[in-house]
Amino acid sequence: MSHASEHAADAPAILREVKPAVLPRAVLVENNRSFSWITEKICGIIEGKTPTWWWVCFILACFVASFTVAGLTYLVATGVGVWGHANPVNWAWDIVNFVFWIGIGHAGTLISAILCLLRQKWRTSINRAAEAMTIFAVVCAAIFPVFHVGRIWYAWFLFPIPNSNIIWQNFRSPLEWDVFAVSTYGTVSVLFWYVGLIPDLAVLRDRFFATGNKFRSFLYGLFALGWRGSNRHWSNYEMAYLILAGVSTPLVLSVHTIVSFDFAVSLIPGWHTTIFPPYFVAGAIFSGFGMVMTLMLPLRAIYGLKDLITQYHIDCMCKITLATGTIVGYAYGMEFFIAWYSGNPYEGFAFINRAFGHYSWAYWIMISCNVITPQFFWFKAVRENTALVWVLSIFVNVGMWFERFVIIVTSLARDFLPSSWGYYSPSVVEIFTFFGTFGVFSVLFLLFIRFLPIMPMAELKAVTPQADVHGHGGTTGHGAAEVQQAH
Amino acid sequence: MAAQPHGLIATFETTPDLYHAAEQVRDAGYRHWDCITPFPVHGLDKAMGLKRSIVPRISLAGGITGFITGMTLIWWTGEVDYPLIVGGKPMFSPMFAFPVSYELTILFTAFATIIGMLVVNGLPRHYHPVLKYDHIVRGMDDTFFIVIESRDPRFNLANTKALLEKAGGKAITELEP
Amino acid sequence: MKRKFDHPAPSEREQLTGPKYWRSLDELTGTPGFKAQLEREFPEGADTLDGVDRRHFMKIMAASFALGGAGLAGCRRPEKFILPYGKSVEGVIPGLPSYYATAMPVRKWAVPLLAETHQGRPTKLEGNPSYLPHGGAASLTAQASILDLYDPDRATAHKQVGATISREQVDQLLATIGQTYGGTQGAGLAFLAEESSSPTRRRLVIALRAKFPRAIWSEYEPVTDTPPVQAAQAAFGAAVRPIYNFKAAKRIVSIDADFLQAEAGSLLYARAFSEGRRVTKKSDPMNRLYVAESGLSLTGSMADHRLRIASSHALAFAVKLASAVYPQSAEALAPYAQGVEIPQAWIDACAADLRANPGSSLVVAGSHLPPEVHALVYGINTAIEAIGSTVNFVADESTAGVSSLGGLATAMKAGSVKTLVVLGGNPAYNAPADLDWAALQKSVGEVVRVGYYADETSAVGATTHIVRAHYLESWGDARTVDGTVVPVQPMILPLFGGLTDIEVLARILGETNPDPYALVATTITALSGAGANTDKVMARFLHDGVLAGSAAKPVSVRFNANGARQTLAAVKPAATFSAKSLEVRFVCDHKMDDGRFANNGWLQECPDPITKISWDNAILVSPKLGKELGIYHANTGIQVARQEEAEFTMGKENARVFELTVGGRTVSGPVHIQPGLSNYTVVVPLGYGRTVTGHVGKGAGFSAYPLRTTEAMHVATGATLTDTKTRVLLANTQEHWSMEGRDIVREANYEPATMPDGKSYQENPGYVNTIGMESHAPSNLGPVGEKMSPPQRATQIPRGNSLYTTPQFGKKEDGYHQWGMSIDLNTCIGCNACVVACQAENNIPIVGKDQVMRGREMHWIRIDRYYSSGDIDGGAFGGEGNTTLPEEPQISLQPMTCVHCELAPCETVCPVNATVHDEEGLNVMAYNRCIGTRYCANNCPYKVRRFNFFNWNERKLDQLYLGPLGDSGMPELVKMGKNPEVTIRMRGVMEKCTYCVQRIQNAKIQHKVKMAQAGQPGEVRVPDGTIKTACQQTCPVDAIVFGDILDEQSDVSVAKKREQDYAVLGYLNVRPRTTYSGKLRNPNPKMPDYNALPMSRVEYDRKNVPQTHGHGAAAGAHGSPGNEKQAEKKGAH
Amino acid sequence: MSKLFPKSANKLPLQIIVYLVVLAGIATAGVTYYMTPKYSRVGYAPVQPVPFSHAQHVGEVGLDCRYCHSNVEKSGHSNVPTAQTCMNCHSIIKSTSPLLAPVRESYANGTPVPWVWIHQTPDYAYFNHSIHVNRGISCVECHGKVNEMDTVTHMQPLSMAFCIECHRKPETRLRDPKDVFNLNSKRLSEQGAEGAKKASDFVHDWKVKPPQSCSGCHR
Repeated sequence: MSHASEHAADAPAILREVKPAVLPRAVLVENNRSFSWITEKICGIIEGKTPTWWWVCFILACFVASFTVAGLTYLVATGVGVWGHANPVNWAWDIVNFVFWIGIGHAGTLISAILCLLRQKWRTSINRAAEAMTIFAVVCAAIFPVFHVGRIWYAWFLFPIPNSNIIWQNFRSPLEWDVFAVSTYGTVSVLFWYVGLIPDLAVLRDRFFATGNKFRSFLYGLFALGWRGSNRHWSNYEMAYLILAGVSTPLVLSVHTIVSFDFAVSLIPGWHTTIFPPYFVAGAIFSGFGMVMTLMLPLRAIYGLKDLITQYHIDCMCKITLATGTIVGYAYGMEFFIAWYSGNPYEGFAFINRAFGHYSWAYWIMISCNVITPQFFWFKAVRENTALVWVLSIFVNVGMWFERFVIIVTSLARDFLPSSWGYYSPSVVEIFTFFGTFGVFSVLFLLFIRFLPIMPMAELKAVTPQADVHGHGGTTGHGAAEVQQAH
Repeated sequence: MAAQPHGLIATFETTPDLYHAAEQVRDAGYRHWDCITPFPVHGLDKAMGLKRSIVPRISLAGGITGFITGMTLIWWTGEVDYPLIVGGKPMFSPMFAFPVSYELTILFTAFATIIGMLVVNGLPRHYHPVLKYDHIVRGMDDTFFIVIESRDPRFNLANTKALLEKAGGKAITELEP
Repeated sequence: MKRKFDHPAPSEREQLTGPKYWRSLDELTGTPGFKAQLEREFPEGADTLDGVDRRHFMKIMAASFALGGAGLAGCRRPEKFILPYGKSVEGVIPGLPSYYATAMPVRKWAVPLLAETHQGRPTKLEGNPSYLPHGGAASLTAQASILDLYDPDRATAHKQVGATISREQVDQLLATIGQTYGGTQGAGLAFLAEESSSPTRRRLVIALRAKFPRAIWSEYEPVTDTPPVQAAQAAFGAAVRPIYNFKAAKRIVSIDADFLQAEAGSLLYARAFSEGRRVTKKSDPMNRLYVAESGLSLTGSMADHRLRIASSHALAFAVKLASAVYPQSAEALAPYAQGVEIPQAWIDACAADLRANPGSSLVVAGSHLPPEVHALVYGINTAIEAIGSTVNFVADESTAGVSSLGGLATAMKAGSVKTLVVLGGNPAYNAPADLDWAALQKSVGEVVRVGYYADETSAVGATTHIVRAHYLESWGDARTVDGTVVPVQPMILPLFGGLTDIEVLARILGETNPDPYALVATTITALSGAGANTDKVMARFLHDGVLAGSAAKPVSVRFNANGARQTLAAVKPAATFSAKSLEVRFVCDHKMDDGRFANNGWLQECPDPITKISWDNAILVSPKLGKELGIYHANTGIQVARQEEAEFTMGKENARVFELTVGGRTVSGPVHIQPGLSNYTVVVPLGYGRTVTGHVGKGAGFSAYPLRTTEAMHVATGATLTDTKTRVLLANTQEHWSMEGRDIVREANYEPATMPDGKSYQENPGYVNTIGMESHAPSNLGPVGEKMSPPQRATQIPRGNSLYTTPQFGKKEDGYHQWGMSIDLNTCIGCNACVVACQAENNIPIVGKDQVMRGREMHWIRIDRYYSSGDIDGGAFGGEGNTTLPEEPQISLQPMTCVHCELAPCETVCPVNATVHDEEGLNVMAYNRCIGTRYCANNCPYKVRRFNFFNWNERKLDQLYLGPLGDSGMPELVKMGKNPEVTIRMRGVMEKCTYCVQRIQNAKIQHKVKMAQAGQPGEVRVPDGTIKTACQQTCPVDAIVFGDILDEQSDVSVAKKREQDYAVLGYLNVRPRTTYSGKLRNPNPKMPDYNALPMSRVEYDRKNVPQTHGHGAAAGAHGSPGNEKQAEKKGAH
Repeated sequence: MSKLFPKSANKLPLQIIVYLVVLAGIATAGVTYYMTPKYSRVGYAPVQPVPFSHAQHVGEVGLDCRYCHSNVEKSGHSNVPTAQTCMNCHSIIKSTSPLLAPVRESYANGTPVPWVWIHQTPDYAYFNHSIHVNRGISCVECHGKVNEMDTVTHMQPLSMAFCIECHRKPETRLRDPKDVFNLNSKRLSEQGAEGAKKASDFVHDWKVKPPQSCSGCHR
């Protein structure tokens, strides 16, 4: 529509009188909210008094997070033995949790980057929170590979730092690739998120200054870098943002590809399979959207953001979940087919064992959560039932955790030599450590929603009708909510 | 400081107003002027006569540096400095060097992009006359401004003010330096 | 590499001045400084053992270095000190080990050993290669015995009624006993001793009897490992015992005899047996082993034909076999086999085989079997002309004049014993229950206990506990099973002032010179013949470690059928058994022996080779009995792998606890289902359930001694099992028993089947290559690599079909050797000696039962044990074959350790280059670089990498989870035993077999040094045979060969060139440097249980070859005749 | 708002960056210098219980290294002499010197003289003296000119880098085997073209291939 309008401006005068039929446009911000309504709404969350529920949640989250802190302290003080690992299962919950959290993180990047590239404007309302989720998920994820090593005080061996032992890293190891992939991912995600925050921080800087809160104004101002909304800046800024989105997209794909290489490059039956990279990426998107819904739907309800996170958004996310869930289901099937078709008895056994062996319970939890659950999203009625969507999204999260568990643990527990077969069960320490990461995540997320704009105001405003420079969007930038849409 | 003001600032209520005003200022031949908007206004670059950003070129340079860094690091450490036989794999192969080089490409691109953007924009710049404007808070919210700086050779307090008024600017004010 | 230190002749000074200690310590003992140092190093009293002066690594030499306290010299680093000797010590070069000959006495025999010492600390034991029959091998317990020397829980002080007494007081006490009873001719004095082969002790006992004719001298051993002399007395009219010559035996029948493990001389026999078993080329003969046994022993696991019979039916078996071998006797013997079902066809075919090989067949009966069985076996051996060829008899006077424990007990009950001297042993723990030894011992006025540990016997009414010296602290002598006299030479002064048995006896006797060295020297001089020079004889004796020409001479015997028949006179009819009336077979435990090694962590942690249970014993029951007892656990809904033999919940064997009742006596213990057992025989290993023992042995297993009575020491009948409804977790190191039809252990029959199928060794010596994925895939080496010679393959690493070109070893950095190993599965008997040898050599920690249950045992080499029955069902799902446990499994044993892959998957994945290849083809592990991601262990297809989940070396095993809140540090005593050549690993690092890299490097260095000094510095290649890995060196059957594969003449190259050499999981293209020689079985086609294919091969075919269901002939190259053969087998039963 | 940040604030970011860069540089240099063996070991010269002067014994009296360190050619460990070795001479020379009291005491009653250990390798690194001195590597390469030291001082870092450097290029360090214990001798490579030729012949004829992978030193 806007495309048509632009030309209309240069068209002969007569044509200006002819109003072309307006194509129905998805409403991204409902009820024709004004710019200042958006600002007020989003800044209001930060500026308002801290709600009691926030304190309750925060304290609860801190308590839960303390499990992780305690678990890791105990681990470092005592040894990896406090976890349930043993030969042959030398990786278990640690790496399961790592992949799980990294996967969750991916939806955030995906929403902000890929959708940005694809000009999917509906992303604007959720991308900030999704990116925050990415970062916090990467934080939670990074805990595990860092702490799962036997001698964490030598973890710096992983980085190519010159030293008097003159020995370097093994760049043939997928784990070394992981080091670079995850740290790049973390860094770029933070940068991308921060770049997106700069204009909004400037808003908060000025608003706090206006209300006389100089301390907070100073803090926000420090990080706003003196942003002043200059269009010359916006021009470079938008370009930089686009490039960041552009590099984030291959990044997000590469990160989970490399994570999947941890398994695909090895030779353990059930790991050694070329389908892993796409399958992991699809799984990551799947789990990521699951987590976005799990987080955003309650926020939407609590803060009354129904006009910003519209049914359209939920619909889109449900559909992506459905699509990626089906891809994942396809991959499950394909693994079996390839295992059978390869004629490799070890490979064949690994998959039969997954489905029917000692860990079959985990396998079937995975199948029901990942393959069956998303099929409900075929139905519009389901997609429109927010509560149900939320419940289903939790199933997705559970299912994806089990997927990693199934891949990692069942493959290791039953590999080549039956003499070394074993059974892994987690210790209390790792259960609590993992449980605690939800606390860590929540603490970070609560701090985020309390102190940072949970939606990109500038971007939201840019997708409102009144942002259109040719006046087709709305009556006025200051239009009150009650003013009806012009068309 | 009674001396030369920083410039003139005019307020516009809507994006179309701003857009048209910007076109007029552009056509009047000003160079040191700016629009202040709470969000990136689509098409305004054209209206202001801005050229395509050079940030992508910086990014490209960063990316190439990253890739070369990765490949060189891996080649040098594995093939030159301390060759070790690991799993019967070659001392160096672009195959296994690729993932790390790829990640470094992205990392360096991101750094280059952001640093490039900030440098090109002259940020961080915490002090700026525009930010001293009383109503700047609205400029971050829902109002649009055009600032024409006094260092512009065409700047003339009266003429410029007239131009802004003609373009529909309201509350035209001099900005302290 | 090993060399013996040539002891200089004793100086005159020694001759004059009483005490004589170990030769090379002699000079040391003269220096007060050394004594002071010893005192500081080995303080008396265990409570100070944990030591304040903590040293971190064992690199530090014993007497030449010590690290000072924790004080810091500035902020740079802790200040450490070098503490040189005050006076130079002859022959001691700090940094170089010395080797001395000694021997470990075991009951009536001994294992000759060579001890490696570092500055006076023995650190490792090897078999003494001078004793040729053992060829330098040592047994499992010999390997582990060094740990006892450094056991912090050993008795550390002489005690009298709880108070510590000095050595002088001990001497005084012993002298007093001698004086007191000298007047009574010994009346009231009694001795209870362990069995011993020591000539010196024998000499002293004779002297004792002369001096105290009324004193009682009794000997007791809870388990018997030599055949009863009364059987020989009856059969031959002479006190003789058999010595078998398995090397000459082509056909061997074992009647409940575990001669590879439990019999005296098992080391010798295992070695000889393997020589008849080893097949390196087609023309090599292979022996055939028939075993009829109740339990599943290591010998049984090697059997070509195995018959499960109750031990009580061994007589019936022997009778039937005798009848078949010598039909003339059938009629007379028939009554003794009545009521016992033994498959006649089995006996007939077996007997025919024996008869067909006269002079090269042998029948062996278990020592625990009653004399009548042995008498019959002597008859059979006479009939098959075995005597003089495959079995010889030597005089056995060890039982002359020795009272039994029962005799002593009677005297004690009668109150006629006033003073009892208990030399070693542990009767309070292991005496027959009907004697109620504890009470008896308490009733004696004075009990002088000479014991290594303050154990059960010391705890019940021992008035005096005298610390007994470890054999590595003792002067003594012993005889090997063939009678050869070997020295027991101390490596170190007694750490806690212990006495040896001979010293105790000498002091009681009031010998003028009770110094044990003098006692031994006297004996040896006498044994060497008249006029021998003591100094020369002793120097030679100690240097060689054997007394030349001292082996017992075979005596000629004549079988006396009538005499033998008399042994049958008292035989009662054989019992029949059912679930309500079971037979109990008490066996000497594989590791604990009779309980003497209960506090030995290496042995406790070493898994039983058959059950794979460590740290515990269990009541072993057959699968059939298991079903009848209702402990046969349910399957999972869909069975994807074969039924597990035990209930593994959460990966831990969760065994049910049953009460085992025999004759009103009850013990309770966990039940473990053990395939291969006689249906209603319950096997109970002895040696566990020690009540008074150290930290290690506490709580390990249950004691079965309370069930034993004088009448039923080894086999009891009429037992019942009752479920207590409780459960106990067992540390089982191998969860799954089936190979699942995989090509892991590749087997073939030695001879072609009646219908040749091309799968036997004789038809196709390269049969290993027809199994596995490699058999139908392009060669991993590629066409180029296939044409290369083995050394070329080792250095050039042909790329094969790989995407990558592989770096060659043939570059500038190339090594002059390429190491490789070959393991012969055909001779491996699964004795576990390699496991503990490796543990001793490489400072491998123990982790405790709890951690073993979790699967964190640290052994670098393990013996995988698989059962196969051929019953496996082709498909993964369900099928009866997958859901039943085999009752008659074939056993395949496979030592598994790091195979040093050339294209090692572990290396590829290590992010920090902590595990890489060296230029000589070793897959090396740099502990100090390892950060512990454990990725390598995941990616190891052989699962041989071991991770230090905790700081095993620094933490107490019961405090692992306490972290920093627990005690830290290794006891000083334990530190002494560590190998200074190997790094002690800290927590958080991975470790694994290194091919004993320390031995390789030292050998290379020593060779280069030698050649440089000899003016041939270019000769840098170490000659073949110089380097032996710890496992190889101790292997009694020489199953392991290690060496340089660049040298085409080396043993390992020769072994690898053999056609039956294969790489486990070869299809993965990891190119392991350790390859295996396929296993062979040699079944008799005429036997009813003949299988045309080994069961593992049948299972492989069933799993991997499309089922042909009766169209076997059409099955093509990978046809599956196993199915028919299986059917035949089933039909035969 | 700008009222919050003074004009000078605009210069701060750049200044901070410059400071950070400088600081990081200093920190890196500091760590590289102070935390590596080059600093932490070299120069270590503890006070010994007996002020034994190598300069006097070797440099002036002319004792061979092997007189005291008698097993260096046989053993991996170069032994520190026993008190008896000292007493061979000092029972006659300076037999009453109070400085030698610990040695006499040690000789008399065996109490070891607690020499402070200077050249330590880490516990996980195995260094063997015999192979080095028998194949052309002089004491001086690692220990420096001990013959000129009154107090033995740690001269080389003895870090892995130090070891590897030589193992990669043995020809640069080799000496004529007869010069190994002559601490004043020159390396072959320092003896001009002829020496360099000798060095490369040495490497070839003696098959000198020092290990560069882990197993050479770490077991």
